[in-house]
Amino acid sequence: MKLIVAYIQPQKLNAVKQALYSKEISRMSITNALGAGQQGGYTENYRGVEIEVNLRKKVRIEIAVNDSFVDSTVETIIEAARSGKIGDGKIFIYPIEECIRIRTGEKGTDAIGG
Amino acid sequence: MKLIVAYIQPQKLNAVKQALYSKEISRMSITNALGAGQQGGYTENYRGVEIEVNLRKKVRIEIAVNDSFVDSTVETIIEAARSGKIGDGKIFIYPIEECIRIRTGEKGTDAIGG
Amino acid sequence: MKLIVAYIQPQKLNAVKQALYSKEISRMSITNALGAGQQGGYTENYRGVEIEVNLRKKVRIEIAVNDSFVDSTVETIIEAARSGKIGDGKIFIYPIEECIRIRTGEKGTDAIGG
Amino acid sequence: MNKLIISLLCLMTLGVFSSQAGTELAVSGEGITLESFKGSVKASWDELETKEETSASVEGSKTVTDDGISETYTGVITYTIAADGEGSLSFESDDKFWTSNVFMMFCAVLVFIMHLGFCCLEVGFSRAKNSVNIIFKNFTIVAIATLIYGAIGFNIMYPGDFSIGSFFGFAGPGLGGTAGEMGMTYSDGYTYWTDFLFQAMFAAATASIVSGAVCERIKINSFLIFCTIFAGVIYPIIGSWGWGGGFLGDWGFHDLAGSGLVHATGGAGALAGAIVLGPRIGKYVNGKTFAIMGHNMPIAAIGAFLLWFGWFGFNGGSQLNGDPMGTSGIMVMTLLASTAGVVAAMILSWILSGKPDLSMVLNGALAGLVGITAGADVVSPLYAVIIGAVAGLLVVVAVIALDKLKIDDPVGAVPVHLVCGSWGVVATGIFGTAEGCTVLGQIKSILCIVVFAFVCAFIIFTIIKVTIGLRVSEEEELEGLDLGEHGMEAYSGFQIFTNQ
Amino acid sequence: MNKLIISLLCLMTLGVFSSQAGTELAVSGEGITLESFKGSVKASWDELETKEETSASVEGSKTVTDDGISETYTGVITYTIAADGEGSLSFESDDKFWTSNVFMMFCAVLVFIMHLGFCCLEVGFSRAKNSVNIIFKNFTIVAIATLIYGAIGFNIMYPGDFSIGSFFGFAGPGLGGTAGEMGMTYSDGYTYWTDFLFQAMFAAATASIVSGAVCERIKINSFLIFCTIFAGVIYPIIGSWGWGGGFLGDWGFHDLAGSGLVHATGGAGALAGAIVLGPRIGKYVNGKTFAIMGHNMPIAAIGAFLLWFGWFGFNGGSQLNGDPMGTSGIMVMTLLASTAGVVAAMILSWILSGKPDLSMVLNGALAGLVGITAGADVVSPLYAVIIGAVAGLLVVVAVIALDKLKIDDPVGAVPVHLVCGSWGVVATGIFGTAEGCTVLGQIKSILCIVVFAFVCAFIIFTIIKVTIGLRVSEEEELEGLDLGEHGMEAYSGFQIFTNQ
Amino acid sequence: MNKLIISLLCLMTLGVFSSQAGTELAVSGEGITLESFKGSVKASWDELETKEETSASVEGSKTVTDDGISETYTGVITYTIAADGEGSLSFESDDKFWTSNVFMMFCAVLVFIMHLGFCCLEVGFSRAKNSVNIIFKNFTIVAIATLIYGAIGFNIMYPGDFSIGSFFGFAGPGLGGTAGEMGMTYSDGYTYWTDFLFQAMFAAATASIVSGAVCERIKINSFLIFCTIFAGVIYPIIGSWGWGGGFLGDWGFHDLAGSGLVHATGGAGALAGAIVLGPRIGKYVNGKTFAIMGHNMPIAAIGAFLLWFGWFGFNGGSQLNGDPMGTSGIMVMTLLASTAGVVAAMILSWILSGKPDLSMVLNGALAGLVGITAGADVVSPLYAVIIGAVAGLLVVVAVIALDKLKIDDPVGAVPVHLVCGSWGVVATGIFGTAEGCTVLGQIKSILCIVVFAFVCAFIIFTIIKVTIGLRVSEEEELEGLDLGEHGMEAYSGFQIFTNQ
Ligand SMILES: Nc1ncnc2c1ncn2[C@@H]1O[C@H](COP(=O)(O)OP(=O)(O)O)[C@@H](O)[C@H]1O
Ligand SMILES: Nc1ncnc2c1ncn2[C@@H]1O[C@H](COP(=O)(O)OP(=O)(O)O)[C@@H](O)[C@H]1O
Ligand SMILES: Nc1ncnc2c1ncn2[C@@H]1O[C@H](COP(=O)(O)OP(=O)(O)O)[C@@H](O)[C@H]1O
Repeated sequence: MKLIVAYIQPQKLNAVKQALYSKEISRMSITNALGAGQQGGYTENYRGVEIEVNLRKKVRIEIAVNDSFVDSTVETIIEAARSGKIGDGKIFIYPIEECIRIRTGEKGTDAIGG
Repeated sequence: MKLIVAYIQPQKLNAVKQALYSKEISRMSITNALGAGQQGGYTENYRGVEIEVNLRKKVRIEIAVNDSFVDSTVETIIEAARSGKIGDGKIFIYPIEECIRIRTGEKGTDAIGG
Repeated sequence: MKLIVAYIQPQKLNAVKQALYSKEISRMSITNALGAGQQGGYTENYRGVEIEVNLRKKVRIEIAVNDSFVDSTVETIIEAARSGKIGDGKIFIYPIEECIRIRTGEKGTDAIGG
Repeated sequence: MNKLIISLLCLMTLGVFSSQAGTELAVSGEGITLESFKGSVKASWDELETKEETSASVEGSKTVTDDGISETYTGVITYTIAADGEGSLSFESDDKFWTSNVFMMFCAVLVFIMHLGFCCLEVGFSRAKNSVNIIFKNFTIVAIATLIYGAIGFNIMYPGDFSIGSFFGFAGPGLGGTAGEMGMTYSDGYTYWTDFLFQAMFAAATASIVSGAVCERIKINSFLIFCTIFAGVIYPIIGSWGWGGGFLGDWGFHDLAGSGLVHATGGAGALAGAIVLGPRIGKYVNGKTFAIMGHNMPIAAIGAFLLWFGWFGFNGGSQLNGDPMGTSGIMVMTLLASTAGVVAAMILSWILSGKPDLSMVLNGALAGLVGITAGADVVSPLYAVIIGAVAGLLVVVAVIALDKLKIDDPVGAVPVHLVCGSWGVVATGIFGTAEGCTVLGQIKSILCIVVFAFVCAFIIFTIIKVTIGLRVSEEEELEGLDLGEHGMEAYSGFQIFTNQ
Repeated sequence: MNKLIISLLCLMTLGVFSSQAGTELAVSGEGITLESFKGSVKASWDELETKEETSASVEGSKTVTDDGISETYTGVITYTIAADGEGSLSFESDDKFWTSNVFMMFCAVLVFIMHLGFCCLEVGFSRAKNSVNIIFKNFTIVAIATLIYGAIGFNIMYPGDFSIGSFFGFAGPGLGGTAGEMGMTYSDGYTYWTDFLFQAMFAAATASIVSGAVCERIKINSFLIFCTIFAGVIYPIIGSWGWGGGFLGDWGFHDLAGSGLVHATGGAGALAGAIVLGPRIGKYVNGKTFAIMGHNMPIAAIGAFLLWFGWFGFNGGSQLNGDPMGTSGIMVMTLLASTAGVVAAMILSWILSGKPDLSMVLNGALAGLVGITAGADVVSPLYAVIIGAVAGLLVVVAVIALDKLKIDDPVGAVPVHLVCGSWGVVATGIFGTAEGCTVLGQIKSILCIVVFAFVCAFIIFTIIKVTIGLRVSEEEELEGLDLGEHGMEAYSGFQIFTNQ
Repeated sequence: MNKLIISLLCLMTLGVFSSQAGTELAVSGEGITLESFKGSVKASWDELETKEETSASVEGSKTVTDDGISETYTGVITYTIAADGEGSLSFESDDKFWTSNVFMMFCAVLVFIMHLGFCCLEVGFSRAKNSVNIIFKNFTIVAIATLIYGAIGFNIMYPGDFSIGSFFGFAGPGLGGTAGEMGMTYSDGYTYWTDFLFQAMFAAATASIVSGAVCERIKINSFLIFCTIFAGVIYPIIGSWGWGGGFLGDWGFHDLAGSGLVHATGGAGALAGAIVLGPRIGKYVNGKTFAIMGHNMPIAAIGAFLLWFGWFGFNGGSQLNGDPMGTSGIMVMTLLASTAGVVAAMILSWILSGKPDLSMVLNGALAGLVGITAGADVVSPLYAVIIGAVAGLLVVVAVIALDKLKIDDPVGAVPVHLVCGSWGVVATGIFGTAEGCTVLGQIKSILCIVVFAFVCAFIIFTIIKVTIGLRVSEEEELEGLDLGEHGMEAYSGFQIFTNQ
């Protein structure tokens, strides 16, 4: 079992979600994040003072999958989230030791997926 | 050392917190998340247009514990968060390599707990 | 590759960011969190009723780095985030299995850093 | 020497829908002389039974021509027949009537914006997940209350003649009346339409008060049904006792703008609702009281400020004309009482909880306002300050007491409107200079009002509860009424904790 | 016997910038007798060509001394020369004028706050990432529209004489006029300045209406250019047809406060803008309609309530004096129609989508208000309710229809203002009692207004599009106009999802 | 032939708390004849020392009976004794007084809502973590300022006689006065109560201005103490110099509604506060200026719009009667100046920072309003536009300059109120037509005002600082004053970054 964490552009969330659904990957958790990466920041302006903003709004998607799904999930995300411009985001993969469904108490591979 | 990440129903947060406290697990971090799982979505309606919302509000609890605490923590969460209905949530367990307390510089097992 | 997750006091974010930049660690993701730790809570008051608030506002910084950067990153964070008071925060280190840059498809060590 | 030519003009041609009959004076048209006018008025008088010392009025104009300059004045001509059968005529210019009517209309418009005040206060003092529902309630209340009050309430409140004792009367459904009786002759300072405008806003306010106490758990359709009955029947009945010529007058009841008739009535309905519904999930757990914090204090502040703002119209307009000393005195007493309420609530909450509580201070202003509403026209500045300060203390104590009783009232409708409204009525008996108004009479009156309003509201809520149901499901309450009742969110895109 | 002394005082000394010439009556100064006044007026009259049955007015005062008590009245003295060459004088006290003018000024101030209403409604109904931009637009519109309307628009709208048929006229740039012609003699109920104040607020409202339909994608500079032209030229031209003495009057056109001249005009401009701009990214994808939810319903509710609030001034003031029956009748009809709009929209949206939609209910109130704006002075309560209810239904249907046509109008400016504005004009023909006003005349009139406004707006938008560009880049639209156009965030510190 | 019967009625029976003595005219009661009235007035006159060309007024009514029609007019009867000892009577109807008083009351109510404007602007322009504190401050200011101003301020500002030069006077504590001297005879257009209502709102505004500059770091109790003194003593002293008959009048000082007396005074207090407190943590670090962004622009926009809205009452009411040309001219000049301020600030900020800055535009409107406040009654439209535009430029420049000086003023109270207020006073000397008003006199006056206000405020703030402390702890400032001072959050449930 792996945890796939993807940071993507906020406006790509819908596309990524749709793409994942179409691959029947329908479990995920999403949080809001601010990110600093290669993309660099921008300048805001407030009452005559410049503000360097180097944290950009990103969406963080967490998907726990069984090992066999890792590649297809990653590919799907990349396909949907990629625009070719700097700032497209990054994907991290972590090991999961255990997964438990609260309602049933199921564990491991059964709990992660369907 | 393990990281326990639990996604639960927002309204269960208080109960889970109390239960953990009563087991003297008093360290945790909480974030807001949107989740898609088995629970499925619901339909909103705005100005005559239906909106399929498949991301439901969830609370994400992160608890780093020493290995001996893993089971009791998981059990406690399950007990408090379970209602028996779809959407009760899920728990993931990850390995932690190191933990450092910023104030004192303590590391590992000491830093995690008391 | 390691994932460094630091929980710090919100007001230290700017200092930590600056310190990391000055060490040329310029990639990170930030989320808002509520944390319970040693610091304890405080009491709010609303319409004559006391409220025990034991979740304090924290900032969660996620930094994925190549192994060689782990120590310097951790040190930099500690230096900038430390005030010596309870509540300064904590750092966790997790293993990363893979990292992929969405735009280029680069993987591993290349993807994480520059 | 002046030459007087009296020409009577029917000034109102608004083709209003009228469901009421009315006796129209037979005198109209141009070129009618003084004598012919007197004659015709007298003739129609003679048909009536009582002829002693009574009078008839008609709108008309008077033209003075002197030294080659002609001047025309519009106003009301009144023909009065004295006991000895002699008739006399008097003319009153309508200049002040115009001013008074403008004043009353703006006061009504100020009262209108109080509904945004109620709305914002309730939104701000409750949780984000119920905001859409609260806005929906407060917005539609204005519409529903106005329509039902127009259809029946207005004519229950001002029945003309009572049919059951001096307790209930009904002048028939609908709005409108005989042209010629809706303008200057309708009252001293406002037209029929202005009257309805002002009164409809009060009816809606009464329903809005209830809204605050039942929020975050009541079903939207059940609430709307309650409001329709409360604003359309219960409030008008109570109102008729005091303002429509009913039995409270026999006790010398004085209630300028409705500390009792509006606020205590609404507050009693709020109490009934809060009791029948029960507390919100999580408010009282294992005998302990938990605070459920409001989610948006700036919106709550907008609400409190707008209520304060509108109250100048609420009290000021209730003098029913624009008389300078009267209205300006009322406005100042209103201001003084509200400010005293703020300061008193601030000090007491500071003492009790160690820190000054914003929500108590906002309530303190409203408490002072509710308190002075009955007697703003009959008290001195010193007493206005005392009444407001006591109200400010009362509201803090009552909020805490209500929690002790495990009655859950999210915005404090009961402490503000019921408690301080009752206090305002009694205080008018204590401090006021209104003729015939006694402490005892005021206490008897407020008891009648509160008991009747509470019992009626309790019965209506209970009937709704056992029939179509009053409260949303536990699941819906936890998820929020916005999704459950309206399928919509108030703050789409904002990341909000909904764990309470 | 009274002794009359007429002393004429030039009451206005305000050293106004005036770009217009004017004939000033030669009569002024103190101590002038009746005869000398008559004489001088007659003399200046004799110079004029038309002498038959015409009159001249001047502000003055009249003093009566009787039995040792002297009284002075201020007002207007009018000298009228009848067909037979005989002159006569009349005096009218300015007491009612003061009242009417005060009424009109407050109505103008109420209309002013409608701009905050427009602003809040638009902010609430759109996404957080565009809020700064929307506020910026709505705030500067008031400024720009006022200035351009003062510079040219006012004198296009009220040209005095038309230069092209009864279609276009221009009385020259700038504000101000001859002292002595701007006060009581300027009109029956308001001064020149009050007139401008009230009218400028209307011009700004017309531009604000467009704002709602084009938001979340229009470039700020392009929008400001459009507004300048629309409020400064297009609206005044259309306004002159109806209120400035233009050709719509020949068809018996009746539009009290501008269902057609203001709202349909603005709504037509909104439609043109929405079409030329195209829909927001993500609104219509692969033939499917997606909802883009507003981000702040409490702010939207504040907007809707404030528009409702201000509308009492919008319609009430449009009678142009403070006559009690007229103004109070207008206010009540306005209230009744809006409440009916709320209830109708609530019921229909409840039926259509299973749950009552807040945004539809807010729009329903506005629909009822727009609908009654043309005929509030000439309908009965029953008809006001019908007009409002139909408008409430129309707005729900039109919102859905517009989505079917793939025209993206974030706040519903077209359904509310164009559709219900047109309905209001036609309804006045159907239900109203205005003299000479026919259904056919109203239909012809509204067609002229809508077609002209739409075509002009379409042309202006298109020219802007092909020259400096109308729409922000896709990237900027996705990131939000707040950062792109203003480099600023509306909710700094809040965690907000911007994924839509 | 008319028959005049003069019956004098004591119209005011409001049993007010009065701490002041007063000479009541001995004439009252019904059925008093002209001769007896003359006689009694003359008698009481004879007791007084100065008999030359002086007069006494009393409220009364006059009844005319003619040709069988009786008419009664209420108003003021004035008995004037000329130099030759001959007495004459005049009667003035109170019709216009009613209108003026209604106008003034509504203006006061409009000024009231400016406090919500100040509150929202300050909340919006500061950080979420301090919102409760800011609302608390702005809400209680209204209460505290009203009460202290009623207790002592009003009688310092209008002392009747000065006790120290024409610099300071005090007419004793408390509100109220002799019945019969508080109504129509009190002034030309408003009662005693209306006067207090209007003036109290001004006093509160002065304190609110200071609030904006010291927010996000001042201790709540310290601030409330400052406000009490500032609104209760300092402002009234300064006010008495200009409006209470003090020495500024000798220099021909003209300040219609308080560009100097209110705004520059408040602005000077704000400057003193900002200096004594020092900047917020993080505002100036290592010589560099950092922006601390406001957290809620829609709320800030509501604030700016409401201030603009209320300003029509602020300036309009300051003419102190409802005279049509005067008031409507003031309203239009107010509108023109504010719109010019918006446009000027927009253009300059666009040039300076490449993008149009919303916060500057909101400030621009306020700048224009503050600028025109002194001279709205004495300038032409062209000059109003110039005054407003210059103010709009000044505010942008001053905001930047203040940052250069490392003076931290979160909402721009100093640029808007001090800078533009001073400009407004001087501009009235340059462009205005007020009699006797010179540029030099205006400059001297504004210097006196600003220096005195600044020095007093500086001393008070410093004394508070060294005694009970002025500023919250660093820790509390970082965590937010909402938790520290009030133990409460403004946006419970919202996820908010508090890292700044
Ligand atoms: N090393 C990292 N650690 C944590 N988060 C990262 C890291 N690299 C990238 N991110 C996250 O991914 C987002 C996308 O970054 P992007 O600018 O596309 O990456 P890159 O610079 O690698 O091209 C960043 O805004 C940040 O939130
Ligand atoms: N595979 C997964 N990856 C990431 N998050 C998940 C996954 N499965 C569940 N979650 C999170 O847990 C929450 C609860 O899901 P739930 O519907 O109870 O799970 P299940 O479908 O397994 O019963 C989801 O809303 C989501 O936030
Ligand atoms: N064991 C843990 N699991 C999850 N989060 C933790 C844990 N310990 C600390 N944190 C996070 O770090 C923050 C800082 O905690 P702090 O009170 O400084 O830690 P400690 O109690 O170890 O000194 C906490 O508010 C919480 O968000």
